Amino acid sequence: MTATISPKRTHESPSIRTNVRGYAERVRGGDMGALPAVFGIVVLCTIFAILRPAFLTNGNFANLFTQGAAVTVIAMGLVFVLLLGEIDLSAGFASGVCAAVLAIMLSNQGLPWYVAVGAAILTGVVIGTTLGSIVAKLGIPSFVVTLAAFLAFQGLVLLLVQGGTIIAIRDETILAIANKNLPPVLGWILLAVGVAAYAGLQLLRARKRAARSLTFDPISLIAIRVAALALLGGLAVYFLNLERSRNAAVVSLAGVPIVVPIIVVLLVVLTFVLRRTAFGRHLYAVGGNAEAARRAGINVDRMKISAFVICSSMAAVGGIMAASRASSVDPNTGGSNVLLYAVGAAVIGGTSLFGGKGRVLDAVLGGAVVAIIENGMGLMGYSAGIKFMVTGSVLLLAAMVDALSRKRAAATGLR
Amino acid sequence: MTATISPKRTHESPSIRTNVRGYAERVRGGDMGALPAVFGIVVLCTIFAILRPAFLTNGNFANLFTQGAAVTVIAMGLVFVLLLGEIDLSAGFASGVCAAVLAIMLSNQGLPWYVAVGAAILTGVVIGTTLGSIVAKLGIPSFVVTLAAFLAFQGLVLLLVQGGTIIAIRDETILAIANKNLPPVLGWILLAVGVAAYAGLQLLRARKRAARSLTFDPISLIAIRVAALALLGGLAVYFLNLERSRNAAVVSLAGVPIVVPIIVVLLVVLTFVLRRTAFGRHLYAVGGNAEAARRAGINVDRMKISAFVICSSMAAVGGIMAASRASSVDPNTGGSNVLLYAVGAAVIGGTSLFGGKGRVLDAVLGGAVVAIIENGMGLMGYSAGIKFMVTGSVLLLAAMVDALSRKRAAATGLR
Amino acid sequence: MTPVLELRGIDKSFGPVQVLHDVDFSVHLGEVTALVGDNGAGKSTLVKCVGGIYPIDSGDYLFDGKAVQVHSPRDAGALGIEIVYQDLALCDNLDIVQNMFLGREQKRGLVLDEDTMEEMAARTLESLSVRTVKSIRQLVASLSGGQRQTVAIAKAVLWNGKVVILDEPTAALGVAQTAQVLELVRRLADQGLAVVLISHNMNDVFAVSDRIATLYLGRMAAQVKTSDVTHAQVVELITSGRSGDLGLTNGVTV
Amino acid sequence: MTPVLELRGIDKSFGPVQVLHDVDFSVHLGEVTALVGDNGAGKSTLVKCVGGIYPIDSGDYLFDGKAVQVHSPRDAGALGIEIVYQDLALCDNLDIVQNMFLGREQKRGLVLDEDTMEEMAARTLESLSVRTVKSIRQLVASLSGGQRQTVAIAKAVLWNGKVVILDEPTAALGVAQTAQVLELVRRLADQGLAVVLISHNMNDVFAVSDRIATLYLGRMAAQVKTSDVTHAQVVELITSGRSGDLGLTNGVTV
Amino acid sequence: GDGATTAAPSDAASSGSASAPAAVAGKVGVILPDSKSSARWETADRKYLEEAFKAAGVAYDIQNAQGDKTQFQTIADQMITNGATVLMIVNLDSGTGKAVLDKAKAQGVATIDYDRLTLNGGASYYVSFDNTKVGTLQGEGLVKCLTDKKADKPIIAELNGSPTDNNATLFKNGYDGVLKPKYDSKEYVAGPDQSVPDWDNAQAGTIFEQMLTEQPKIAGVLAANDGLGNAAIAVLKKNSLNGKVPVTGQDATVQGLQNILAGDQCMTVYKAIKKEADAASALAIGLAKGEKPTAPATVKDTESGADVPAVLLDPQPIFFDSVKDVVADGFVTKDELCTGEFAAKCTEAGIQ
Ligand SMILES: Nc1ncnc2c1ncn2[C@@H]1O[C@H](COP(=O)(O)OP(=O)(O)OP(=O)(O)O)[C@@H](O)[C@H]1O
Ligand SMILES: Nc1ncnc2c1ncn2[C@@H]1O[C@H](COP(=O)(O)OP(=O)(O)OP(=O)(O)O)[C@@H](O)[C@H]1O
Ligand SMILES: [Mg+2]
Ligand SMILES: [Mg+2]
Repeated sequence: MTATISPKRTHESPSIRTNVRGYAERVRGGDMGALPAVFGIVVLCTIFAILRPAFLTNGNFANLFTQGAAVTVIAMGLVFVLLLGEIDLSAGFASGVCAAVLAIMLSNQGLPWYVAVGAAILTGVVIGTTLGSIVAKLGIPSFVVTLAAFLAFQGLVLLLVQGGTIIAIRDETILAIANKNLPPVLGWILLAVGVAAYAGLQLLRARKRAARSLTFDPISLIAIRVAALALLGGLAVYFLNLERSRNAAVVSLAGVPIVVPIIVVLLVVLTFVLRRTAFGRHLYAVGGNAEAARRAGINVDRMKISAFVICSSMAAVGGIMAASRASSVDPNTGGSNVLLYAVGAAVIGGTSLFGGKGRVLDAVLGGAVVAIIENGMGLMGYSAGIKFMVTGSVLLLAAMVDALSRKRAAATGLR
Repeated sequence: MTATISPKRTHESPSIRTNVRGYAERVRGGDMGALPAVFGIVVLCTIFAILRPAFLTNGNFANLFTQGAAVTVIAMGLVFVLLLGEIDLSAGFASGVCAAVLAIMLSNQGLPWYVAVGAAILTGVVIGTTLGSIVAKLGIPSFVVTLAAFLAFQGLVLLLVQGGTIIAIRDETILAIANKNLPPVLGWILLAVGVAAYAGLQLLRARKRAARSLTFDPISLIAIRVAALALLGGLAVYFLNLERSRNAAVVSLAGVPIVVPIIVVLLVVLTFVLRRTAFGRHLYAVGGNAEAARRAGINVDRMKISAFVICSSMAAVGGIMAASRASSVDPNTGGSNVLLYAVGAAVIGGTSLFGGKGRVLDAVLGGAVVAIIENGMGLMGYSAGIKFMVTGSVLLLAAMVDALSRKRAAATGLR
Repeated sequence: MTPVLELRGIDKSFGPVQVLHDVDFSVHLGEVTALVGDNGAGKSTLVKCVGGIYPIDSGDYLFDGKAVQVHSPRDAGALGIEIVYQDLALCDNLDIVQNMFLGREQKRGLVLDEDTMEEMAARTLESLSVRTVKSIRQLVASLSGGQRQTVAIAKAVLWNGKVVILDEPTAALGVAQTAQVLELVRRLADQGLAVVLISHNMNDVFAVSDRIATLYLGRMAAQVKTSDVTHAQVVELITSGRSGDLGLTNGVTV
Repeated sequence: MTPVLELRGIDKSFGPVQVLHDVDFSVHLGEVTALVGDNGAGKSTLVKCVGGIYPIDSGDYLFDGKAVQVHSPRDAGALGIEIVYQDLALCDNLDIVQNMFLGREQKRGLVLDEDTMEEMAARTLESLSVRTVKSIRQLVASLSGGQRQTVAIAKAVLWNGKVVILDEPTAALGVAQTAQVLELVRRLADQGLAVVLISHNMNDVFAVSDRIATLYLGRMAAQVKTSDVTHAQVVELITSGRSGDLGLTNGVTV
Repeated sequence: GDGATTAAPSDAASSGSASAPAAVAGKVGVILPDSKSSARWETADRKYLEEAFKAAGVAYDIQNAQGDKTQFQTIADQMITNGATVLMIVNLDSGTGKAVLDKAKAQGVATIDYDRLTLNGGASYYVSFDNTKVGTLQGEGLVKCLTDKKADKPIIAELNGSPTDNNATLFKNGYDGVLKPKYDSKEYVAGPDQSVPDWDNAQAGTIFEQMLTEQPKIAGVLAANDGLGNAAIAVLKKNSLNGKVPVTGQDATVQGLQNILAGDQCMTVYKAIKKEADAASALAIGLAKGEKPTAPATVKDTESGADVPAVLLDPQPIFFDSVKDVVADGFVTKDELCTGEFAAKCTEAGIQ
């Protein structure tokens, strides 16, 4: 309490011990950041691993990524809309529409893959602009607007793929996204580049703040973080680089699935946008208190439109991944539980439906929870009814870990 | 501005002209109450009537009620949960579970209808208690809890109807709910009783307030309201009492569908609960500012649980109606778009997803909008894709009427 | 005379930040106790601990001399403690009457007795010099700052609590309304209630209080009779935690 | 000298309730104009009309002698009008620095320049005597009432507006902080800015203001030089709308 | 429809059990498509397949994709992970089906298309009923019923299956092949024609009610399965038109058969699922034991042009008189069918 607000007078360079103690205190106080979600994931994995040893094989580990990719990407986009306290029920079918556009360009028009991908993402941008404008300018609740869009896009996909037929995708590049792996060497190279960049940025930042005599992270702490990243990343790359083909002579299945670097890049870019740009800052502000943001001169309407554009564009990326994985597009692409799972992933990760609170990483962690549940349940061999029931219960269990810790935070007065 | 807050000194008995002027001023100021929703309904009906004359037949008018009943009833229950700023994604499949319980009791166990109905509603109460307790006591966001329940109940319905078989319902009483009509005379009697009760209550209230020299509605205004109710009710009963059978000699189809008085009674009872009891007051308070409500000594947890209980019980009633209409229960009962339509109905009617704002009447009006759209679209004979797209657009149109008026209200500083 | 409300050795932390350190505080019937302190000293936190909004980390809570457990606002209400919080805590979506009776609605059978509530609310507001409210059925969201504060005060004094705590009740009030509220505070104490008044205005504090308790950086610097101290001494206590022999020495009350 | 900001004949209604009636108001550079009035007189509403929060129903809005259209807070900001609103308008989910720079973040290229912002924020807060804030990276939600108010003030004075309007800025502040803010108000005016101060505290008003404008039930009762009136006259204007030859006659300014 | 094809399953089965030395038998993975478009998957197919695998002592894993393509692929991944050596799929669409089959083949897993052919999928075997044939039988059934009723220029309403389900398209191709000529010759009049999203019976009710409102003179309903048929019957009942307007169906569900007994439904299409399941499980068991069973027929993959070894079974139309065939086949039991009021009807229909 006696500390002063001048940054100059706070500890010049907090020792690593202070940092660790501070972290431990924050955790005890209930501010756990990503810990509960990670803990939930560990619990889930342990349960499944005990029940079904196959869960722990490295083949299954690789499966997890491709299985969860589309929902995770859509959830990442939804975070932007949820941050404003809005919702996008149409994200699922928007991904279907974009996938259909992709498929038509590729298969029916025979255009090269980059044109098709461009067209799909452009479709996402157009969809987002339209939805965002209606929500912002007309003031219709986003639930209703996107419910209408949910219906309309469902119809649009049907029209695009012409009433129930299926458009097969044969473009090797697109198919590779969800079905192929990086060459093992490239996996290592990317990891090395990533870790080096992270370390460099952290050091640079510390040096700059030190020069201005602001508080900065000690070298030792940075070293620990970098080491942790390198270790975890290294383990992942190592296991993914193991041969997982049942018949390696016929086909070699080894390497990091291509979706992994895509998701990592999206995660880094979107996190950068949210935390290091004025745009991201304004998103949080509008979600926290739209009136205060408006009074601060922020163009609230434009923020809403942008959020919907990002959401629909990410839906387009998700749609491309789904199309690649299914190697086809049909009227149900993006339908079914895709939307609920995506919103669920964001919310389980800790994003609030009331706006102002959420991170892109949350969506990835939540997406991992959803993917693990789907993956694990797939190994259990329950009948349809039982499977639904167990899936629901496991989802609740995963969310409970997180919620209980947050409950504790609320009790100590933090939010 | 110079008026004082003492009720004694305000106009002893405002003339009817003052009242009408006050209303007109409120409307001009943007506080339109149910007007926009009603206007939206009129617009929709006009469009459909022009495009398809069959829309205006009294047979179709009667269809509207039975078609929209289940979604409307579920939406009425959802209002209670939405009022608290929570959501219940499981309401649709909860209605399915309750319908399955009903069907099992009736068809498999051969129990009388009242036992089956009791069991179905009890199931709803149990479901609501469970969901509400998890949300309130564990603090897991209701979106996640009810998403888990959405999955689990989907499985439960499957198990109850044993993996995809269909349970036929042959009980005459249950089948009558959605398929039979009141004898024409009874329609008139019920209307007369309703109007008389309304008039009596209004007069009694005015007399009581006059005795305490509080402001009260003048007799003339009450007379106008009673007359309006009698007129609208009379017209509805008159048209519903017209013969709509294609072959009146074989079977007479005339009278108010039985679902109508059921919905009216539910509307009156639930409106009474929300507006005239402390429980209802507390619901609004918790939705408006949960912390303020807690500080006022309101048991917020108990309010949450009660809201979920009401929601799930209403879902049970909706499930019974759906079962009656389909004369069977299958694994899809309560699935598909039921939930989204129900939430959409509540939100279109003006209920806020952020809590604190909403009326049961809103759900009925919103339910009417949804039913009219479905009904009208069914007459248009579009192909599936077009139909989805047009349905979405029409939904947006209906919501726009409402939203634009509310936008106007916001501009004048009211909310 | 045993104090009606007594806190002993209260500690309260928010995560790693300790806001209250070993605070003792007592309130007597028939007296106005002023609670003063700098911004961020911990006054509102202390009040919220009394009201059951925040759980206390350690320390004793005595009411009428008996140790009690206050876990929620309901518990505090049951003891007869009425609080006007600094952040008012009104429901914006309800009107004035609905807010004033929130949690304690008048009923006839199952049905709310709106007529009685309207009458009672109007009477109470009138006694607080509210003149510019158009209608007591106006939503609280549309009230001016001072009008909101008046509603919150009226809500608390409508009920005959044994202890009434007002956290900066006159901050947003006009000249006449402030005078009215101070008069009310005195009148409540004279009727035998215990009143706690938090204020940054020393004139008001000296005008109505019997005792002054001073918080300094989360510690109770001194709790003294108003007649025993001067204006200047209290200001010194507030800003530095010490004044002559009063106050803290190395963070410990002497 | 033409006033930097002038309003002529402003009317403002909320639905059926008219809150401002034909209000004239002018603000001059280098002066502190106090805006006083009873609770609910319409002070905050007038300020919000100036700030572009509410559209005005009719009347003229002149800035630097030229008629301008102010439809949103952006427009007001572009003219150089900085306002501390009575309800503060802070984002609870952001920290102190983030709130202070909201809408005007310092950037290096695309990236936020957090370091510069932290430094500037700390400097400004220090000048306002804030001593109890643990860290300027604390969320605004966890601040005390006075701390929140200080952040809002700091946010407004961080920018060199031409006109600074403060709606009851010292309501929640302690003794020392209040003095600091009043000093700041005077200093800003002396630097050539136009300052509008809304306050219910007559001592403060007389201590710093050059002119006093009095609203009474939504009408401008009088706008006079502070040196021409007495304390008692102003109180009379506030409570009854008239004092001697000053004020309203039958609702019309003479 | 008990033609030559009935011999096929026993053929395949025998070749499977011929060399039955229980060597290191593999594991069979079966992915069913959903549980909602038809009751058969969870109630019939799962049961019969389980019985067959248990009897043969082969390890198996049967799962249902719940109509979700993503899940469908996930389940396939998981089955391969779990060590399946034979994968039998009912594809949700050819695209995902092909993706799964390709992946399986790449891992050396043998594949069977069950009930639905995966175009260009290159599965080792195909076992099915002919879906277009089902549609044709429905169309012919409706014509028969209308002829029995001596309907004059009847207006026909078509209540199609889910617009997103390719099978619904095949059914429609089938019955339109029968009805279209009748429309063209002005013998019948084409009435409203709508699809029911998700095969949802509740929506089907509303859709049919609106069809009837728009065109009150509907004299025949081609409903794509028993569930949709029952939804239409419920609406007809409300208007006391049940029994007067013939309605078709598919799947021979208890409810559908009861509706036929009551005279409200004119026909359904029975697919002897046990035969289909037996044929497929025989192939699968053979493959699991490392044999290469032979199939009695081939089917041309229209996309790749390849001939896929196939076992094809014939669907069978069921009218009032032939309800007893379904019971005799053990597909439904007399107990479930002949409850209460139906006891008399059962007797009348000659069901023992
Ligand atoms: N939830 C919280 N989390 C962290 N710190 C908090 C929280 N609530 C309050 N604080 C801190 O506790 C201290 C005391 O706050 P409190 O509101 O009790 O002050 P106060 O004495 O009422 O001040 P004021 O006169 O400004 O109202 C402040 O420094 C504040 O920042
Ligand atoms: N949105 C609104 N709708 C209806 N009435 C409103 C609205 N906003 C303000 N009012 C009314 O307008 C009047 C003036 O309010 P305003 O907030 O301007 O008062 P003020 O002079 O700032 O008072 P205070 O000193 O209490 O802050 C009040 O009577 C208030 O009830
Ligand atoms: Mg305080
Ligand atoms: Mg004000």
